[in-house]
Amino acid sequence: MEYEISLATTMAISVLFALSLNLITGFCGQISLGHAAFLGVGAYTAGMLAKAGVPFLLTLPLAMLVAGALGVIVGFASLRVRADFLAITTMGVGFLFVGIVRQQDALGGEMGISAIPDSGMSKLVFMLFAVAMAAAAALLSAYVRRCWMGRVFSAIAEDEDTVRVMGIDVPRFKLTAFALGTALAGLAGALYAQHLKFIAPDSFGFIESITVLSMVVVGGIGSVIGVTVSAAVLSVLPSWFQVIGTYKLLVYGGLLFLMMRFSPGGMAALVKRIFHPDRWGAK
Amino acid sequence: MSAQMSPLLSVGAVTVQFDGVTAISDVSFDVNQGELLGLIGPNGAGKTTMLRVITGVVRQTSGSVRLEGRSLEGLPTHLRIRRGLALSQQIVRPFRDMSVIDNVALAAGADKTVSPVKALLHTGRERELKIGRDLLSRLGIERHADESPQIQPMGILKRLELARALALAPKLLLLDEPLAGLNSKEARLLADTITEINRSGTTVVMIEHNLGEVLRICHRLVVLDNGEKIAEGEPEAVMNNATVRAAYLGSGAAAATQATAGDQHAEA
Amino acid sequence: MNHKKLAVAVTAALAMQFGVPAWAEVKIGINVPLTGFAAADGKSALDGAKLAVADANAKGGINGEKIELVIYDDQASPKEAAPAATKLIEKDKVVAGVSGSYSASTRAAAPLFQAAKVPYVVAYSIHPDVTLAGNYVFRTATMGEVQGRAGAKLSSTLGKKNVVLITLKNDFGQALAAGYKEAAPKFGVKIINEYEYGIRDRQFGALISKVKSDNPELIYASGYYFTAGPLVNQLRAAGITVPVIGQEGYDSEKFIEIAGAASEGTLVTTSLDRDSDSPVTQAFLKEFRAATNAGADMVAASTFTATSIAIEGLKKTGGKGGEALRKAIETGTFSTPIGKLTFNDLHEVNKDVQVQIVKGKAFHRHSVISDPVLLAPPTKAK
Amino acid sequence: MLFVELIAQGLIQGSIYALIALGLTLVYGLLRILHVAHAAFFTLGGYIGVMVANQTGSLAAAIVAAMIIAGIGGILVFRLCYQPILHQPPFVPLIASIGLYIAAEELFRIIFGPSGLSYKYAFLQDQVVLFGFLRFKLAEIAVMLGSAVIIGVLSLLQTRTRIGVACQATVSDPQMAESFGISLQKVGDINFFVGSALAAFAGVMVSVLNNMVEPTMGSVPSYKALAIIVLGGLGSVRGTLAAALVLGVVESFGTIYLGHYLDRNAIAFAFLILVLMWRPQGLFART
Repeated sequence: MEYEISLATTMAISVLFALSLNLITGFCGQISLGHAAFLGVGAYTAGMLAKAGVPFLLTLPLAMLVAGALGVIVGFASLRVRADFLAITTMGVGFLFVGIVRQQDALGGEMGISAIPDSGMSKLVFMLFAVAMAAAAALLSAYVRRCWMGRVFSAIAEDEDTVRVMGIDVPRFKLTAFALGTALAGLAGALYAQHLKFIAPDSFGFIESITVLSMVVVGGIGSVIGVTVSAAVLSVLPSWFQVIGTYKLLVYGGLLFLMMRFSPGGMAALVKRIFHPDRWGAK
Repeated sequence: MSAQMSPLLSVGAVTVQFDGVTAISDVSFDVNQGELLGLIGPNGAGKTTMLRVITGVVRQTSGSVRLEGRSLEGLPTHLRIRRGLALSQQIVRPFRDMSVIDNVALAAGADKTVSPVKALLHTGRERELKIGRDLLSRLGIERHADESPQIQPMGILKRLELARALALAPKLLLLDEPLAGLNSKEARLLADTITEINRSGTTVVMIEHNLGEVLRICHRLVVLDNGEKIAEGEPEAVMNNATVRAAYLGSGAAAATQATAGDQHAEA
Repeated sequence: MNHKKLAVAVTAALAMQFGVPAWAEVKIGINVPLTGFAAADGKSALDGAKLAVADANAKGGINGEKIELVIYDDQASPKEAAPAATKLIEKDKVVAGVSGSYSASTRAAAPLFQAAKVPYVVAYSIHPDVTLAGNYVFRTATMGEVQGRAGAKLSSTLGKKNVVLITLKNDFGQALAAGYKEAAPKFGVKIINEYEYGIRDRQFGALISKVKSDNPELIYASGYYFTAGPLVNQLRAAGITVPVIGQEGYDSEKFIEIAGAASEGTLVTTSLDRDSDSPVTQAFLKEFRAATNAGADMVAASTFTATSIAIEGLKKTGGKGGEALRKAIETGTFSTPIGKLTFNDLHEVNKDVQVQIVKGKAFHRHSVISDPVLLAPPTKAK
Repeated sequence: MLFVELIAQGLIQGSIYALIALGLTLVYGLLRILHVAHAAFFTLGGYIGVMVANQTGSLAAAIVAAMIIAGIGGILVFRLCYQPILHQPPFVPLIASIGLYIAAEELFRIIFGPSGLSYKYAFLQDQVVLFGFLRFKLAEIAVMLGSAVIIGVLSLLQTRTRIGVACQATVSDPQMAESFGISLQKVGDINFFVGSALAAFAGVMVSVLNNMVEPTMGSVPSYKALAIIVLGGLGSVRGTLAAALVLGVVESFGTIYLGHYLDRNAIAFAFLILVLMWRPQGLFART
């Protein structure tokens, strides 16, 4: 069972992480190519605290707090630049994070941190805990979608200038999206550190940021169910693909491309098209 | 209009320069409560820039803008809107991912979108939907309420744009070429609707090239040319003003052909 | 879930490759980076491991039972290594594990093997934490710090005092630099400057201009053949003629191919001595060339060694894993292509460091650094 | 003296960046997509270069072959991969492009092996000494001269020929092409051909400089070229050139004097972020 438990834990953490980006990119339309930095901030915060003797459950809110605070700072950058400029700026933030952590001996530098103290939970309980966190994030996402904040987010995603002339404080809403999304990424990072017990700068680099963005886009940007399913599947795909061994990344890249080429709305749109072929529009 | 009545909007000696080029030079005018004011002038006269100064998208180099006697200096766009302005944009920009009614309801929910926390804590929108439906029926497009804006013709979209602005319950409605892109019949109908909105208590400032309709419905005109105010007053008097005629006729041939071409385009 | 099917498929694929009957019983698991940036080393490592298994099977396997190698790609990433290790332990029920991968992935996998009490022999990952995971983890590589110290000694043997360090910015390079800096004062070697570069860098123009202005007597540059090849080539092209000392990361024919004529005279501290008179080493070099049509490098030799040690241990226990195998490896002495190996109480090896020099487009013996005190790996006490 | 050498090294690096980023700008200007897979043509160029050179012994033949094949590949990517999804929101082509790049990198590894290829003959490895102290490999001079010549010829074509003017106009305003009576498709073909051929030329030159091609050689250019075109103001050809050279020089000094605090990527992106916070439209944006 341990293998399945471990896979389920990985899935849950990926779902949580993907949903956190979905809040920023899917709901609020602010594309981020550096989201893994916040996973890293959460992981490092929780890892360092755990090593300092802080109990596991207490490391979680602190990881969220630190990641969320940094998220707001990056959010301020998002106020200054837009669209493709924002994409590249966030990418830069990701590289900067990795570059800075590499040089910090206090954070283990290039070597990373290993032997992170155990949470005290059994593997099964920890898995259930991670699943519960992911479920909570999914519920929160579904709620945000339904409340006024979600409506403002999707309007900002489409045309923020128009939202502004509707008297809405666009910067504050954007910052809120960044704060929420990055705090959740921090939570995912704390769970990640606890799950692998080892973290190093390269685990939070550009590739990880691209991976999580792919999960969101393949799931169907903005769709809570779509993103949940795609994050769960894509996170364990490499493990399943062991059978095709050396071809697995080729298949992964190919699938990503084909999905965008033939179903740009992601899996959510694909499913809708199959079951309601006559309805127009994806939303 | 009596001099004692304090103006709703007061533009005082506004100058705007971009990289040393003067777009607006020392322009002042007032908009009185209940008025329907036309802001006209040839292309490039600075009308849209003036509107942007009022909404805070563009910052003036000098001068002041006051709403109900309070300066709008330093306020970002959204706070100016919350003070009582509303803008209907020249190029219609509905949210295409929302239905027509959702577009209007979002604007009507201004008190719930005032802060992220408030927005997070509220889900219901019965009141906003009702306001939305009322506005749509007032503008005569309620039968399209649940459709997507993506499939609507320009005439409907112009009215949707107007409905969304009205949903903010503004004290002053700013219209940027509301009639552009409509054929003469549609333009006439929409101009009537604007008159009606004005009669029911909303002060309106309108930029418009369709002089026929402007002269028909506006109470007063302010004429800009090359960034300067060249005339102000009752429509008829303004149009008889020699400077105004020169401004329009100077580029007259071009303006006239352009207007015709525009009409043909709209009808095609 | 079709893990069963999957395992069967892997087994079948391997069986075909090695001509092993599908009812093989003794399973050894290996995690190697077959995709991603470390794929080249992963391929070498896997070739080495396969050769060790094929050798053993040709000699009758373990008590007549064939050995099966279960291979998982870990992309040199901890995130992929953890599920791979769990799967090897739990689904494939391997009796022993081998790491043919880098430090990051090995560090994620080691605690899992430790927790499951499956002996795990690590080939060439050099991070100190690996063996700290517990007493089921063994390492055949000379640790980075130790190799760094050997480098400092070599510098002084060459009579050079003023050295510039060019350090690869990853755990491998950092560990080497730390060892070098620690030992340098003992040998009167002065580090006049240190520069760092990233694993993706191939263009060193700016860095070399600066090195030139430092005017050092020797350059100690850490890296892998794919960074060291361009680096040495560009150093020489810039007219810098002082000796360059590299380490086992350079230890590949590819280094000579890439650096071309500029590679002549480059010294590397490594574990594989091509000119060794040990029959084990020579047999390995010959067999490896026959099997892969390429020359063996340090990664291949180390992974061959690690796999062989697991197999030797299993021979002693009659195919039993767990504590019996741990004890067998702990107490054994192993003749390997990289020398006679025994493990200390932290399960590190104590061995001489081989210095090879590029001469006539091939690695040849330059000298051997034999200094048990200087080259002592850490123990439990430390 | 060191100062001059660092500048020179920065310019060499910058010329390579410029060659790669130029194609990306042409594509961005026309289609408004971030074409990450562009770096695959850089790698492809390197591989074709090594193989043709090793077969024929002629570097010139290698360069021509690499540029033509990559150029045709570029057209195919435009027509088969991007054209059908142009009307989608920008992240769709972006993710498609990333997927394409991952798949391409893996294909190179599977076809040519993970450990890369080297030249059989030493091309342009001789040294040249200038002004007594500046010392270059012939290959480095070739990179700089080659970029200057190619870019010069391109800008001549762009201003002197009808189709060049059309392309240029189209980059600043995609609708303009029609008014020149040239289809967007044709301009797209040309931009992708030229852009991919330039990347392939850069690939050959880098493979000569390093005497090595490897499957992952495009991974750094894949994102750094994005940074450069953003720095240059997105879609501005001149801005891209200037940004590439500036970044080359910044990295050149940065790796020496900031290397202990930040790695090369982090230096480049720290510079990028600083610039964008100061000028959100990029260093050399026209407005």
